[in-house]
Amino acid sequence: MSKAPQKTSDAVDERVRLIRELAKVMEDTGLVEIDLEDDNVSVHLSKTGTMAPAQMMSPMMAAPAPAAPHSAAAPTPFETAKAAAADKSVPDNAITSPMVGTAYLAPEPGAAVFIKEGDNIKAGQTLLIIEAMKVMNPITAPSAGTVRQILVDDGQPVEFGEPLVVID
Amino acid sequence: MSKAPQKTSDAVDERVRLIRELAKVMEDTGLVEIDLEDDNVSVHLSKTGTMAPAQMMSPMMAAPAPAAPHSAAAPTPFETAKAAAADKSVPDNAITSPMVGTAYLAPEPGAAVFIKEGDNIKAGQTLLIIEAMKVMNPITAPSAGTVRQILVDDGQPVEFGEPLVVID
Amino acid sequence: MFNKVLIANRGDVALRVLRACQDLGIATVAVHSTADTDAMHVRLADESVCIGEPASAKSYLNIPALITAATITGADAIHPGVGFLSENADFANVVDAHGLTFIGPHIDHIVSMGDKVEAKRTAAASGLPLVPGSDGAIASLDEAKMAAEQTGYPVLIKAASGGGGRGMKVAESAEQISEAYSSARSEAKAAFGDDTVYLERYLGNPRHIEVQIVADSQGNVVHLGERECSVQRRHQKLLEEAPSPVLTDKERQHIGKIAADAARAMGYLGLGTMEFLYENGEFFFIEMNTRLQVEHPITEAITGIDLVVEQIRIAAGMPLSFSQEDVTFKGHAIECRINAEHPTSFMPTPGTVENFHAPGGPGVRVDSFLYSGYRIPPHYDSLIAKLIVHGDTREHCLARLRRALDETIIAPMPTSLDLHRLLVNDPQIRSGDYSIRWLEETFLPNLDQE
Amino acid sequence: MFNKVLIANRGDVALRVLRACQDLGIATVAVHSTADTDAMHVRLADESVCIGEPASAKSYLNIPALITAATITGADAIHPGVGFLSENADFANVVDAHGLTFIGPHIDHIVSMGDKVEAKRTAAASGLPLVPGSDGAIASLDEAKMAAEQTGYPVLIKAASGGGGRGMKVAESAEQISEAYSSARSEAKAAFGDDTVYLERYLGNPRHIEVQIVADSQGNVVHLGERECSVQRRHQKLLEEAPSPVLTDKERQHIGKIAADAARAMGYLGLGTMEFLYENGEFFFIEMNTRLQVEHPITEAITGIDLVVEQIRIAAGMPLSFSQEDVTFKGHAIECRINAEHPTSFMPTPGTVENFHAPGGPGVRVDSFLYSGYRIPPHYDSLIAKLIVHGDTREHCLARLRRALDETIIAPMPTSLDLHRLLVNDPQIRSGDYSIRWLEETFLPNLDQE
Repeated sequence: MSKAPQKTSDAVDERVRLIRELAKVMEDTGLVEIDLEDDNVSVHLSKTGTMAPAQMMSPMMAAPAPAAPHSAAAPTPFETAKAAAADKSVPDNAITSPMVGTAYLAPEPGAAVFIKEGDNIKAGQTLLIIEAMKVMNPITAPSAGTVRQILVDDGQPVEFGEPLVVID
Repeated sequence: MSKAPQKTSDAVDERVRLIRELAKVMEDTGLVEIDLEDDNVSVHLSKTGTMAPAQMMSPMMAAPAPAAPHSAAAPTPFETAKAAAADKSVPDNAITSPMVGTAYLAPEPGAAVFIKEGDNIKAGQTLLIIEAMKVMNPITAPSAGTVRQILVDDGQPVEFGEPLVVID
Repeated sequence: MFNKVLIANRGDVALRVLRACQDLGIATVAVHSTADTDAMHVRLADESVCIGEPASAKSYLNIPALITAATITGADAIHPGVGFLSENADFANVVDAHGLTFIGPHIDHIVSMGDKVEAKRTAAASGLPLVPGSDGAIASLDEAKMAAEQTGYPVLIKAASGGGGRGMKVAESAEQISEAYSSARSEAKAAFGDDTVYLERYLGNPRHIEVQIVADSQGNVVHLGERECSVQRRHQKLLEEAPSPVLTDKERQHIGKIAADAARAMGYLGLGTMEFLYENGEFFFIEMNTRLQVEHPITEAITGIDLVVEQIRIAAGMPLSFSQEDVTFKGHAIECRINAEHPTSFMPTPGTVENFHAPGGPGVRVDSFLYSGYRIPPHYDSLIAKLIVHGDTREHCLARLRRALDETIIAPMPTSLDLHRLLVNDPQIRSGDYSIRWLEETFLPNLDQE
Repeated sequence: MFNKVLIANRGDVALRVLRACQDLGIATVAVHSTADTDAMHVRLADESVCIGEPASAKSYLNIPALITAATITGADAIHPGVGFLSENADFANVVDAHGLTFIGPHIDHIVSMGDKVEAKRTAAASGLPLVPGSDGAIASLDEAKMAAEQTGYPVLIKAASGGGGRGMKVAESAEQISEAYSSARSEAKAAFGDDTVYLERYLGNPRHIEVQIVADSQGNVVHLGERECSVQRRHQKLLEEAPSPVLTDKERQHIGKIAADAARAMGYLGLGTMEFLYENGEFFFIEMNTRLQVEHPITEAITGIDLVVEQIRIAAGMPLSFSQEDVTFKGHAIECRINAEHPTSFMPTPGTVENFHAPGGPGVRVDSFLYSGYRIPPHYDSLIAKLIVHGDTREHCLARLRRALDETIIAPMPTSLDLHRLLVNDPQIRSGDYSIRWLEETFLPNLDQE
C-alpha cells in the first residue's frame, strides 16, 4: 500500500464507498451484520441494537479467553496438537483436515512416507491418509508445488480443520 | 516523533475525514457499528445509545446502569428528588446536604422563607433547615453571595450529598 | 462407571451433561463445529475435538465424525444430549457396534416411540390412556352417532386424508352430530378428494402434562411426578412448572403409577417422559420422549434428584439410587426458557453478548452457556439460558422468579427475558389458569393490542 | 407482615436481605455511603438513600442517619444485617424508641451475649457446657493437682493477668503438673508482676462447630443442626460445611438439643448461633452470636429453610413455619468465602471487576454483589462473593464445588478463588481431617514451601 497523501485520500474514498455499498446490501437483504476480510481490509458492520453503555465493559471482549480456565491437568492429545500447530506459526494456505481421524504419513506401517519436506509434488498426488471409522481417506495435493512443512506426525489424531501440510 | 509536521497533519486530516464520512454513512444507513481495519488504519465507530424503538422493551437496556433494573413501579421520593435535581443541571458548587433529613425553607410552618432566589446573603446566614431525628440543623451560607437556585422544596426529604442551594 | 464420556451435543445440554460428568468424576470430551470453538462447554471439557463445519449435518449430525472422535479420544460412552442424534436409532446402533455405551434407552424403544402409529400401539398395550375414538373410518351417520356415544361428547370428526384443520368438525352434543358428520365429509371430499372420516374425542382446551419416569437395568422403575408445560408457542414450550398447578395429589399418584407401570411393561431403560393432554380430570397419551427433556431441572428442584447423574449411572449398569417410596416432592419449581429472540415478534437475535449477568441467591439456578463476550452463533436453535427457580409454595416460587428475572441481564440483544417478565406478572399465570392454547390465543393477542 | 424494610447494611448481606424481602413481597429501602452508590442492592432496591461518607462511622454506623432514612421513607422495620450495628444494643433501642421493629433478638440478649463474662454466666445458667477449670485462682500445687484431676488432663495453667500466650503452661498429665505450675507462676510474675494463676482444660487441636437455633415469639425453639467452621485464618472463617464431617448423628442430636434448650431457657427470639470448640467428643461453649451468620446458606442448603425469610417472619410476630420434627438434613453443603485479597499473601485487592462470571448448574448457589464493571471500594471488608454448593454426599459436594470453582471468573484482581481451588483438592480437606489450627499451622506453611 502506498503512503502518498494522494493515494491515501483515494483509499479513504474507496473505504467509504465499500461501507456504503455493504450498508446498501444490508438494507436490501435484511442482514444485520457483515464481517468482511481480505488481503487489504477488514470490515465489520452491525445493525443489531448494539448500545452498550460506556460502563458496560468491553474489557472482556478484548480478553482472549473470557470463559473459565481449563480444568484439565495434563494437556490432551488435541491440545498438544493445537499448541504444536500454533508454535509452528502455520501459514494460512496450509492444507487442513476435512475430517476427524488419525493421520498416517505412509500407506502402511514400515512403508516409505508419501512425502518429505522439500519434495516437489504434482497436483493430485497423495500427501497422507486420514483414517476415520476404519476407512482410509487419501488427502491429495490440490496443485503442484513444493512441500514446505508437514505439520502432523504419523499416527497422530487430527480434528476437522487442523493444518496438515503446507505446499507452495 | 520523526514524522514531518506536514505529513502528520495530512494524516490527521485524512483520519478525521474518514471518520466524518463513516459517521455520515451511519447516519444515512442506520448502521450502529462500523469496524474498519486496513494496513494504515483501524477504526471503530459506534452509535451508543441509539436504538430502534422495537428493541426498547428490556428495562435494563434503557437504564444507564449496567446492573439490574429498578423494580419499583412508581418513582420514590428520592428518585423524584434526584431526577429533579438532575433536570436542573446542578452546578458543581452547589451547597449539599450534610445529612439525611427533611429540608425546611422556613423556620416554622407559615413563616417567611429564609431565602429567595436572587437574595443577596451574608456568610453564616441560615439558608434552610434540615430536620433529622427531631433535631433542626440550620444550613448556613459558607460565604456571602447571591442565591442563584434553591433546589429543594419545603418539606422535601433529602439524602446525604444532595444539592440544596446554589450561591455565587 | 465410565472413565470418559463424549458429549455429542452443544449448547445448554452439552454443558448440563458436562457438569453431571464432573460431579461424577468422569473425564469429558466435547465435540464442536467450527462455529462453537468458543463455546463454554468446549472450554470447560477435559478434551475437545472439532468435528466439522457449522451446518449440523456436517458436525453434530455427522455420525462418522462423532464415532471417530470417541475412538481417538478413548471415550467409553457417548451422551447424545437432547435433539440432534438423541432419538436416532441408527446412531445408537453404531455407537453400540463400536463397543461404546449409548447413554440412553434400549434401541427398540427409540424405534417404537419414534413412529407415531407404533408409539400409540405400544402405549395402549402398556396401559396408557389414548384419546378415545372410532377404531377406523365411519361409514354412516348411525355409526358416527354410535361412536360418539361411546367416545363421549364433544367429538371431532376428521378427514382420514386431512391435515391443517381442513375437513375437521366439532360436535358439542348429539344435536350437532348429523351436521358435523355431513359437513366434515363434504369438506374432506372437496379438499382431498376422499370423504373418509373418523371420529375422536374433541379436547377443547387441554393442558400439556408430562410424567418423568426413570428405569434401571435391574427392572426398577420410578416416576418423579409431573411437569406442566402448557405455556407453548408453536408447540415450543416456554415456561414449565412442577408440580402442575391443577393436579390433585390423587391424580398425581394415579398418572404417575400408570406411567411407571407402562415403562415397566415395556422393559424401558433410563430416562423417559410420557406426554399427556389433560382435560376435565382425564389424561390422554400423546407421545413418549426417550431421552432427557429440556425442562428436567424443575423435576430435579422438587425431588432433589440429579436426573443426568442418575441417567449416566443407569447406563453404566448401576441400580437406581432411590425407590418410589424415597421420592418426595418438596415445594414448587418453574423454568423459564430464555431464547435469543425478540420477546414478542420472536425474531431470532443472534450476535455478541456484551453483558451477561446471572441472578443469584437462594432457590435460583441458572443453566446457561452464555458469558460476557460470547458470540451466539446463528446456526442453531435459539435457547441460550434456562432460569430455574424453586420455592416453598407456588406463590413463593413466583415471587422468587420475579426477583431473579429482574436480576438477570443479557445485553444488548432482545431476548425472551422480557416476555417472561410479562408472563410472571400475568394474572392467569399467577392463578395457574391456562391451557396449551392460552399463550397463542389469549396472552399474545392481548399483548399486541396494548 | 411489614410493608417496607430498611436494610441497614451493605455488601452480600444487604443483597441477601433484599432478596428475602422480595421473596416475601416486602418493599425495600437500601441505604448506602457515597462509596456504594453503584452497589447492586442499591440498584435493585425499591428506594435508596445515601446516608453519608465512605467511612463506616459516617454512614453504616451512623444511627441518626439510619433512623432518619427509615422515618423519611416510611419503613416499618430495620434489618441490621451482619456486622456494623447488628449486635449494637443502643441501635436496637433507638430503633425501638422510634416505633420501628428491629429485625433481631431481644435487646437484653444482645447485651448479655455481647459481654464475655456475662455471656459465659448466662450460657452456664442455660445449660451450655463451658471449658472446665478452676473456679478462680490456684493458691498451691496441691490445689492445682486437685483442680487438674477434676478438670481432666491435659490442663492449661494461665496467668490471671496474662495475655498473648505468656504465663501459659500445658500439663499433659499428672507428672507434668508440678513443673507447669511453678514455671507458669514464675513466668507470670516476671511478665506481669503478679503470679496469680488459674487452671482449665487444655484443648490441643479443637474444631469450631456452631449450632444454628431459631426461636419465635410464641416460645417455639428449633435447632437447625451444626456448621463446621474450623478452616480459619486469624479467626476469620474461610470455608464452612454442614454437616460437620466428624460429628455422629448422636452428637448432632445431643448438641442440637442442648443449644435449643439453652435458647428456650433464655427466652431467646429470632436467629442465634452458639459457637463451640469440639475435641474428643466434647463440646465447649465459646460465644453466642445474636444475629444472622455469614455462613447461614449452608444450613439453608441442607434444611431447605430460608433463614432470612424466617427471621423476618419471626420479627413480624409470626410463629415458626416448622417444628423440630419437620427439620430434616439432606445431603452436604460447603460455602467458600471469596475475598478480594491475594490467595496466599492475603493482601487486599480492591478495584474494578472487569469480568465476573458466576458458576451455574444444579446444586450451585452464588451470593454476590459483583457485576462486570463494578468497582470494589477499598473502604470495607473484603468479602465479595459466597459460593455455596450442595450435593447428596460430602464427596459429591466436593466434586461439585471443584466444578463450580473452575467455572467462576473474577478478573483481573487476584481473589481467594485460587486459595479455594487449592483447598478443595487438599487431602486433609477431602478427608475432613482438620482443626482450627490446620490452615495456619499446616496448610499455609506447606504452601509457602512449594
